[in-house]
This record gives sequence, C-alpha cells and structure tokens, in this order.
Amino acid sequence: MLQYIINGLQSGSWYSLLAVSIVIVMKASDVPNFAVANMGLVGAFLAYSFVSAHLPFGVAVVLGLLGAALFGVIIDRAVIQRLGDKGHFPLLLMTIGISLSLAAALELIWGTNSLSLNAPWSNKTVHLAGQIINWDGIVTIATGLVIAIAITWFFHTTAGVRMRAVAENRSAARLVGVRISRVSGLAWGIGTAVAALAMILQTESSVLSYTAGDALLVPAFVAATAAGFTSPVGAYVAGLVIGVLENLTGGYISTALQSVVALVVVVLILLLRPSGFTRTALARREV
Amino acid sequence: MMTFNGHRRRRAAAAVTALAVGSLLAACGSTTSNASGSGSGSSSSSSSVPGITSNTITIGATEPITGKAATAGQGLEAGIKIATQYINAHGGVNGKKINAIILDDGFIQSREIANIRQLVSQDHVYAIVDPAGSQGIAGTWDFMKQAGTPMWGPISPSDPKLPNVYLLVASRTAQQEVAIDYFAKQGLTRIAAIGEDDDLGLSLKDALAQQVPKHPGMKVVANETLPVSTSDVSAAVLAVKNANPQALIISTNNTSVGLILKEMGNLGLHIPAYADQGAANTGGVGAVGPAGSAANGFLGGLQVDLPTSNTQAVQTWRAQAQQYSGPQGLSAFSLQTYMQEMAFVEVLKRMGSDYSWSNFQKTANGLASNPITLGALPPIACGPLPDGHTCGNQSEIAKFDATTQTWSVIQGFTAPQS
Amino acid sequence: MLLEIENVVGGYGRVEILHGVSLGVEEGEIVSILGANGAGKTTLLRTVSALLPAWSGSIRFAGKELVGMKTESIAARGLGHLPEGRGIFQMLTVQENFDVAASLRRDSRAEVRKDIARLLSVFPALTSKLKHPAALLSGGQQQMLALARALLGRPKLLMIDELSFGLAAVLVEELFTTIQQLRDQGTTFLIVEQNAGVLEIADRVYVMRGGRNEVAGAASEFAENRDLLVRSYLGG
Amino acid sequence: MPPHDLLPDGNRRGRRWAKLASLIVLITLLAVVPPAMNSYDQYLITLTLVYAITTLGLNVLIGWTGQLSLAHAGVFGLGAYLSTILIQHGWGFVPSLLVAGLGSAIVGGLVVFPALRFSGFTLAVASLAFASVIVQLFDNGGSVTGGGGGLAVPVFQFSGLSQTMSTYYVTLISTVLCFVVAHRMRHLRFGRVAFSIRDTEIAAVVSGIRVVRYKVFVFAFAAFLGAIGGALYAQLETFIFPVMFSTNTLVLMLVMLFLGGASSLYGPIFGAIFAVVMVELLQSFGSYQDLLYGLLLMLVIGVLPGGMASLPERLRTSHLLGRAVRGVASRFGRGRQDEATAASPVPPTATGSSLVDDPGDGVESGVA
Repeated sequence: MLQYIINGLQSGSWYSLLAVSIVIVMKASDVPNFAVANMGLVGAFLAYSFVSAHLPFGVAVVLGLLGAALFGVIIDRAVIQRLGDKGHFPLLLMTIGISLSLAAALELIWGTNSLSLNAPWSNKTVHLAGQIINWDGIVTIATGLVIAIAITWFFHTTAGVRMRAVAENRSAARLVGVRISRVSGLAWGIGTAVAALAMILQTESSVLSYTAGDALLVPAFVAATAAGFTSPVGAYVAGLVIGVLENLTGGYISTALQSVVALVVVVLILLLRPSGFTRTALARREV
Repeated sequence: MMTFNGHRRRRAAAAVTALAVGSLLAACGSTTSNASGSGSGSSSSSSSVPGITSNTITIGATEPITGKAATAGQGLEAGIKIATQYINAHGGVNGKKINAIILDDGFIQSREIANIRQLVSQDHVYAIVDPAGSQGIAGTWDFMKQAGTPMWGPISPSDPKLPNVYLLVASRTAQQEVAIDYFAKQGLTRIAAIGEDDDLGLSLKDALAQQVPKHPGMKVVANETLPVSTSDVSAAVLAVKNANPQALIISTNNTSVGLILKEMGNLGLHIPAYADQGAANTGGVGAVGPAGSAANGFLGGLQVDLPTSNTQAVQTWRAQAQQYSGPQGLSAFSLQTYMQEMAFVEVLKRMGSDYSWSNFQKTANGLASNPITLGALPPIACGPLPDGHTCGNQSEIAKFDATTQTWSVIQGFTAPQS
Repeated sequence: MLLEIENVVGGYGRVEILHGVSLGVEEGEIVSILGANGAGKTTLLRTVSALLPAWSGSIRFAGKELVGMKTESIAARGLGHLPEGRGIFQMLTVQENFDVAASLRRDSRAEVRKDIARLLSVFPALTSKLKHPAALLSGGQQQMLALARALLGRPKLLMIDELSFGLAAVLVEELFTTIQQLRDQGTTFLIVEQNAGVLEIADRVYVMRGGRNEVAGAASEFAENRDLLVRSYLGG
Repeated sequence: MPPHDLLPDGNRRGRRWAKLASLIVLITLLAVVPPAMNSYDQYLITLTLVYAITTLGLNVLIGWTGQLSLAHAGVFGLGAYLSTILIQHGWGFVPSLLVAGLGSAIVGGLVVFPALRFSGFTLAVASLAFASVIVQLFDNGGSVTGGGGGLAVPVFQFSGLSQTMSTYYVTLISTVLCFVVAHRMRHLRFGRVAFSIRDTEIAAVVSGIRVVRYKVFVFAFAAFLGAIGGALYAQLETFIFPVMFSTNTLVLMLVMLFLGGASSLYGPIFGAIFAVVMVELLQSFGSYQDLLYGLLLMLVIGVLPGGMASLPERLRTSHLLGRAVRGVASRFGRGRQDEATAASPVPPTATGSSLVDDPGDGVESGVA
C-alpha cells in the first residue's frame, strides 16, 4: 500500500508539474498548451546532451532548464503572440502543430532509441519502514513540492500579480499599462522550464525518448482542469491525486484500467464539485 | 538497383487524388476526367506477371521508418536494402535485378493499408517482401487475398492462413511458448506475465493458455496488462513482485520492456525475465540500453541468429551491413529481413523461368520436402495450407550480460513442446 | 488639443459601428460624450485605446498619432481609460490592484507608495480593504478602486466609461465632485455617460447617435436646454 | 452573417444555382471517375470521405455550438465496433450501419449530461474520460470485441463491384446524405440556434430557447455522424482494434476540423483532404516528413487562422483590399456602410467560442 502511494506520488508529481506549467501558460496567454510535454522534453534532451558532454548533472539540468525557458520564450514570440488575437481554436491547433513538429524534430536530432538520463541518485534505493524506496521517487516528490510552493510564491510577486491580472482581464490589464507580450514571454519561459523539470524527472526515472511525453499529457490536462486552470496549488494537488489513484487502481484492481479509473474518478469529483479542487476556481466563476 | 521511383509516382498519384476531390470541390466546372492517374502501365506491362520485366523484379515493403516503432522499422528497412544491394551486386536472380520499393507507414494502420495498396495496385510489385507485421497489417488480408500478390515474411503477425501469405519465422506466441518450456526445464513453476493491451499482450495470453498446462505444477501467479505506450509500469511490476513469481515473461514494446527491467532492479526483484525478439530487441540496445545494470541476465527470444554471431551467414551479412550508411544496419531486425529476402530469392531461383504466382505458390508450398537453410534462420519448410504457411516455429534464447553489454545464446533453435 | 479624434471609422469584427467620428479635448477640460445605448460611445473609447483597431481616420494625443500603437503603449503615454464594467481585477486584493496599475510608473516605489496613500485619503473607504480581494468590495467601492487605480498611473487624460453605472445617486454625485477636484489638480477628463448629471461638471458635451457625433456644444447649453438634449438623443 | 446574405436577391439566387450545379457536377464526377482509378487511389478518396463525415460530426459539435467535447474518437470507434459486431451476427449491412449510428447517437447523447453541467475544458476532460471508457470496453469485450487483438470486419459488397469500389460507393452516398442533412439543419432554425448557443449562451437562454433540448440533439447528431464515419472506416480498413480509436485519432480529427475551418460546413472536407493528401505527398521526404507535416500545419494555421475554408473570404477581404474599398467608398459617401461591412479588415473566423469558462472579462465580452 505504502509502496503504491509513493509510486503514485512520484508519477503524480510529473503530472503536477506539467499541470502547473499548463496553468501558468493559460494564465498569461489564454491558450491550452498541448505542446507542454514535448516542449519540456526539449529541456530533458538538452540536459542529456550536457551530461553526455561530461558536465556535472546539476549543471546539465540547470542549463537544460535555461535552454527550455529560452525555447519557451522563442515559441511565444515567434508563434503564439502572432496569433494572439485570433481566438482559441487557432491557438489550440497551433500548440498541436508545435507538439507534432517538436516530436519529429527531437526524433531527428536525438534518434529513435531510448536513452538514459542518469542522475547521481539513479537506481539507488533506500529502505524505509520495510519498503524499498527509490531515491528518484523521493527527489521527484520533493522537487514537485518545492516547485508548487515556489510558483505559489511567484504569483504574489509583482510579475506574478501582473500575470494573474492578465489572466483575469486581459484588456483591463493592458489599459493600466501591463505589457502583455512581456507577461506572455515570462509565462512561457517559466512554464516551459517547469515542464522541462517534469520531463527531466520523468525520463531520469524511466527512459528518455521523443515519445516520453505522450502518456503524461492527458493526466496533466486532467489535473489542470480539475484546478479550474487557475490555481497552481490546485493543479499540484490534483496531479498527485491522479497519480496515487492510478497506482492504487493498478495495484488492487487492474493495471489495464489504471488510467481510465483515475480519469473517471476525477470527473466524478468534478461532477460533485464543478468548481474543481480549489476555492479560487469558485471565486473566478462568481465573477 | 535501388530506386525509389515509387515515391515520385506516389506524389503524382496523391496529387491526382487531391485534384479529384479537391479541385472538383472548388467546383470550377472545368475538370475533365483525366483521372486514371496512376501511371499504371509502366515497366510491368510487357509481362503477364506484375513486377517482372526482362531485367528486373520489383518487390515492395511497408515499414514503420518513422513514428513509435522507428527503431525496428529502420532496421527492417536496412536489411531489405542490404540484401537487395548484395543480390544485385552478385548478378541478381537469374539475371534479373531486384528493385525494392520501401514505403514508410509511421506505424499507423491506415497508412500501412494505403502503402500495401499502392505497392500492389499502383507500383505493381511482384510480391510484398518482409513488411513489418504490426497490428494494422491484418487490415490488408482481404485486399491481399483478392489481389493474389504473394506476401513473403511479414515480420510477426499471427498466421491468417491465406494462400498467398507466408510466415517464415516463429511467431511471438511460438517464441513465448519456447520460453515457457525453458523455464519449466529450469524447474521454475511460478510464472508471471506482463503484456501490453494490444496484439502483443494477446500473443502472450495465447502462449500461456497453450503451454502452461503442458507442464505439471506450473501456474501463472500474476498476469498484468499495461496500457499501450504507458510510461508508468511501477504498479504492474509491484503487483508482479507481490505475487512472488520465479520467472517473468514480458510482451510489450521495447521501451516498456526497458522500464520494466529498470523497475525490477529498483524493487530488488531478481528473477529471470524473458521477452520475445520484437519486444526485447534482442541483439540490439532498444530495451536493455536504458535499463542499465538492471538488464543483467535478461533473456531475449530470437527468431533469427544473433547479429554478433560468427557463423558464415551472419558474417557475410555483417560485412555488407557495415557498408550500409543508414541507421540500424547492424541490428537484429536488419539481419532478419536480410535473411528473409535471401530466402525469397532462393524461392525465385527454384522457380526457374516461370514467374507466375501459381508457380511461386507451388514452389513455396513444396519447401517442406526440401527446406531452405540459410544458416542464420531455422530451416524454412513451408507446406500447403492450413498450417503450412507458418514456415518455421523454432526460436533461440539469448542472455544479456550488462557488464560486457553483450548477448550470448543459451539455447539454440528449439520448437515449442507439443 | 490634447486629444484629437478625426474621422475615425471602426467596429467589432466585420460590423462597422463608428462611421466617422471627430472630436477633440483641450487640456484641463472635462468633456462628456452623451448618447443612447448602442450609439458607439464605448466603441469609440476602445478604439482610442487600441483595444479595437481603427479602420481609418486619425487619433492624436499630445501631438502623437495613436493609430497603430499598442494599448499598453497608449496607456504609458498618459492616456488613461477606465473601461465599462470597471476592469477591476476581482481575484486580486485591492493592494494588488494598485500594484498592477503601478506598471505604468517609471519613478521610485516610494513615490508610488506616497501616491497610493494620497489616493486612499481621497477614497478612505478603501483603506481598510487593502488586503481583501476586490470581489468583496461593494459596487461603489469598486468604482472608487477603479478610479483610484486609473489615477495611480498619473494619466494626463482619463477616459471614463459609464462612471455612474449601477451606483446610487448619492455616490455618483460624490464621484463627480471628486473628478472636479482632480481636474482642478490638472487631470483632463473625457467621460462617456448616459446619466445627464454629468452635465453639471462637464465643460463641453458631444452627443453621439448611430456611430456619429451629431451635436456638440457647451455643457451649460445642454443643461439649460433639456429640449436640445432630448432631441439630440432621439434625433430629429 | 455570411457575405452572400448581403447580395441583392437576384444575384444571390444566381449564385445558389451556380453552387447547386457545381455540386451536381462534383458528385457526378465522384461517381464516375474513381472506377477508372487504381485501388490505392480509390482507398485514399474513400478515406478522405470517411474522415469528412466524421469531422463533420465534430464540426456540428465544436464548430457550430462551441462545445469542446472530446469523445468523438470513442464514438467513431463505437460506430466501427457496433456495425461490425452486428454484421458478424448476421445483420444486413444497411440496418447495422443505421443501428450503429442511432445507437451511438443515444450513447453520444449521454455525454450531454455532463455537458449540461460543465463547459469549456471541464467538458473536454469529462468527454475524454467517456471516450476512454468506450475504448476500454473494446479492450475488455472478450470474444465479442476481440479485445486488444482486434476484429476482422465482414465487408459489404455490391455484386459485380470490387470490395474497394463497393465501400467507396457506400461511403460516397453516405457522405452526400450526411452533408445534405447537415446543410439543411444549418440553414434551418436548428443551425441558427446552434450558433447562438455558441456565441452567447446566456442570451440564448434569455431569449427562451430551450438550450438543453438543442444540446441533447446536437450531441446526438454529432455522435450519429461520427459513428457512421466509424462504421464506414471499419468497412474500409477491414480490421479494427482499440488503439485505432485512441487520442491520436482524436488529435487527427481536431487537426482536420480546425484546419479545414471549424464553422464552415465544408471545412471538414478541406481538412480531410489535407490530412490524407499531405501524408501521402510528404512521404517522399523520408524521415523529415513528420517535421514537415507539423511545420506545414503551423504555417497554414498561422496564415489562415479561420481554416482553409476561410481562404476565399480571406482573399476577398485582405487588409489592403478592404482599405482600398473603404477609401473609395468614403469618398463617395453613399453606400459606404454596406461595402465596408462586406469587406472589413478582420476576416471572419471560427474563433468566437471560449474554451475556458468565461473569465468574467467585462471589458472583452462582445469582442469575441
């Protein structure tokens, strides 16, 4: 039981981080970023290349995250902002296009074989309360928690407050001089870096390949939805809930059903509480 | 001769299709029905048999060169190219050179079907040789039956028992049955299974149902099914561990196999684990590479000899493959399609000058009495339907050593215990 | 002229609403635009702020052409816009609403803080609510916050869309008085209103009808001559 | 308001006749040309039509009413499985096609119940869960569905025609019928209501329209079209398995829908042509084909945010042209309003609906 819960918290943390990334981007650009996982993979592959070039793991990860952030900013400037006023559907399709293009580009650059992104703690375990716990699980869960706190803090800084203002009322924010393009660039930068962190953690504990993001996308979106697309904390909690549900289902019911059961349970929760897992979503609805 | 004129013609055909639907939709009213548009009457017109001219034999294949199964697809493509190159450099078949058209299906069913149709009805190939056997190929059976075009050596579907389809090597199920027998011989009776939620998992279920009852005392203690292309295998492995098995058989894609091995290592589950050739990518790095030290002792099935083997046949292939510039030339997949194309050419040679499909069928159906032995494959001994088109069911088992990163055969070609 | 709008054509999507509007605002004036629902008043303000594109025509502010500029740059030039519906960030606290509005300020934080303190002395009701989400404010308090927030950007000219909407008469009166005081301190106002009470503080009035500005004149003329006002609303 | 509504009556009538005539020509060509093609081309055209019907269903749902329901790949699969299983149990082809369509319509109508509660992305997730459950049923249906291994499809065949041509003609007839029905609906009260649900749901409620009833109907109709598409897809592919109806298929449908043009009736056809033809055309680019496909997708949507169906409109109303027309018109004063309206600088796009619950943006409401 404990083992399933810890495994669930680990995979849940991947979903959480991606969901937080989705929420950040949604706040600034009002676009559901379907490319989130593949954009995060850019950071993971960069980190892999830096590790292969014999840089220390920590340095490689930081460089990977910076590279991902830069990539996010470029995507925002080059693609998203140009479409900014054309509405939801073109933006939605554009992120699908980005995702498809990226998968193909990653395949071309880094090949089709699965790669190993090895951290100093890879394949190391610790015995805890009679259970074998992987270090990567502990690191992942801790990182997820830290990021959730950091992002919550960020939303109370000046830049974060502006982002929330833009999310709530784009035009009004512009009227008081908030530069949308800067907020948008910042959000895509931070969002992509958070996504990259998710993908680095995920690929470190499994394998790195250009398809690594596919399986994470749906749970991440479900988590973001459960949080009403507004609350990073809600997205974080929802991601963990989905991860734990999946693993408990896999352990006690059937591994074939684990993704479906998690999805259905989240929908049922939404049916009972349409506002999602958080109060903020409720506040937003009442506006 | 390795031309890809199929591509150019394909572009023309697709353009015509686009015109036929698209420009007509624009409804300018000026369209004339110039839409036979397939460039059909090309080289094959002189002969009554498609794909055969006085100096060429055109064959076709569809492989997942891009997409999720690209590693395998590129290897399968490499083997066909290497074999074709080799055969043509050595005078071809009875003076005719092989022209191989290889299309990419991206591991998508509708493209696989479109490709087979293009090869048969537009490129007029003589035969489909060594197409990837992913699940979608079952969607071509009806069409292949009507067309009558031979399909030689699709990589690993189950046998449709069609007059024109020949399976050359052990199916997944047969390989897994051999593994079950092997475990029984080792005295391991508590068997666990992890299968993917598609035809791969189904093949494993068949093997378990067939073979486990043949070994007294053996039982399946855990039977987990993974969603297709999941990245989270921990719950399944944990469930297996909790069942306390003595051996594990896996039938998933490469990546999942690697993940399962890794997770087994993390959980300290040190029992023999087996996967068939497609899943283990035996001889390659697909599954064992990312698993690291956890892959030590992993057992992989083999439909065809190890690419590192030193038999004469494999050495000849390796010398050719080292010249090959594309990806995955030295993989086990490459060796497999190479050998299967060699077998195909052997059939053609035995046919003499009569290239009719009926003669192809007659010759192939007669292999049982005089099998093709190429060294790296078990003897290919096709016979008449209903069961004769599964031309071989023997497979090897190899073991992986993570410290030296090498595979070694621990049990030679063996058929499942009947 | 501080703001000069010349023959502006524009609208939403494909629908043309402004069919050529021309008007001007002198520095230090309070100018009001009156007109019935759908006359294009809000569209005009949104076009000036570049929330909607001007299809043709010219909009100059302090001598600079605004057409083609981005909304945020226009705001940065000192042309404030308090939009219809107030544009308060409901989920942000009052303090955070101020923080966002401080985006426009290039001077020190201390200056900004001083300004906020001064604005709070003008609108004392907000002082105790600084840490509360704006959604919890009453309608009047929200309007005060909107006004205070707009003023924090130190606009040279502030355009206000329907200041009186949904507010009690007493409150409207109070806000109008505040605006008058602010004008005396040097801010110019362009106020879109349906409430004719604005005539008491306005210097000049434009009346819009059907996407055109039909009548213009001194506010006193309209205030004295209700007939003129009615006719300009209804046409004829 | 489509621009032809602005045309004088006579002119409009003329154009309608021209449209009808060209449609008849088109359908005739589609009836007589393919037999002369090879089976590969026949397959591609049939696949295009199947995709067009399916995407039309999604269009009714998303494009017309703005309901982002993502159950369509599942419903598509439901049509495929239901029809196949019925045929296997001895039903005739046409009855099984219709029953599969109606059955899926009933099931699809069930999605409406979460949809009445949810909107935007919450609906998307709820419907996605629904689709996953459907696909799970295929997977765990034992011998009835063949499980993960799949199901061979008994193919309907007209005597005297090849299997491929039979499937083609069945598909062509279905396509014409589906589009005619959709066309009628769009131009009747139903279509106007659907669009009003999309644009201003609240206004629609206020104006007394029974939104619930219409929503149920829209969801059912969309599912019907999706299921018919699925049944025909099964006939074409001759073999079906659960993975065929996964999220990848959904993404393909969304691409076809938005790329074709989400609010145009004929958008799905353009989207389907793109999806089928591009894949074939790009194949000669080898390992670069996926990258090119993605980039091309991005390019098209960047240039034509309203989808390919907006291209003619876009050409007619390009910025320069629009300005010129207005410039001339304003000089002559009269008639300016009409012309400027017809040739505004902002092309119409299917971008009106909100995917996310309305953030309460008072300032922006009305722009979209």
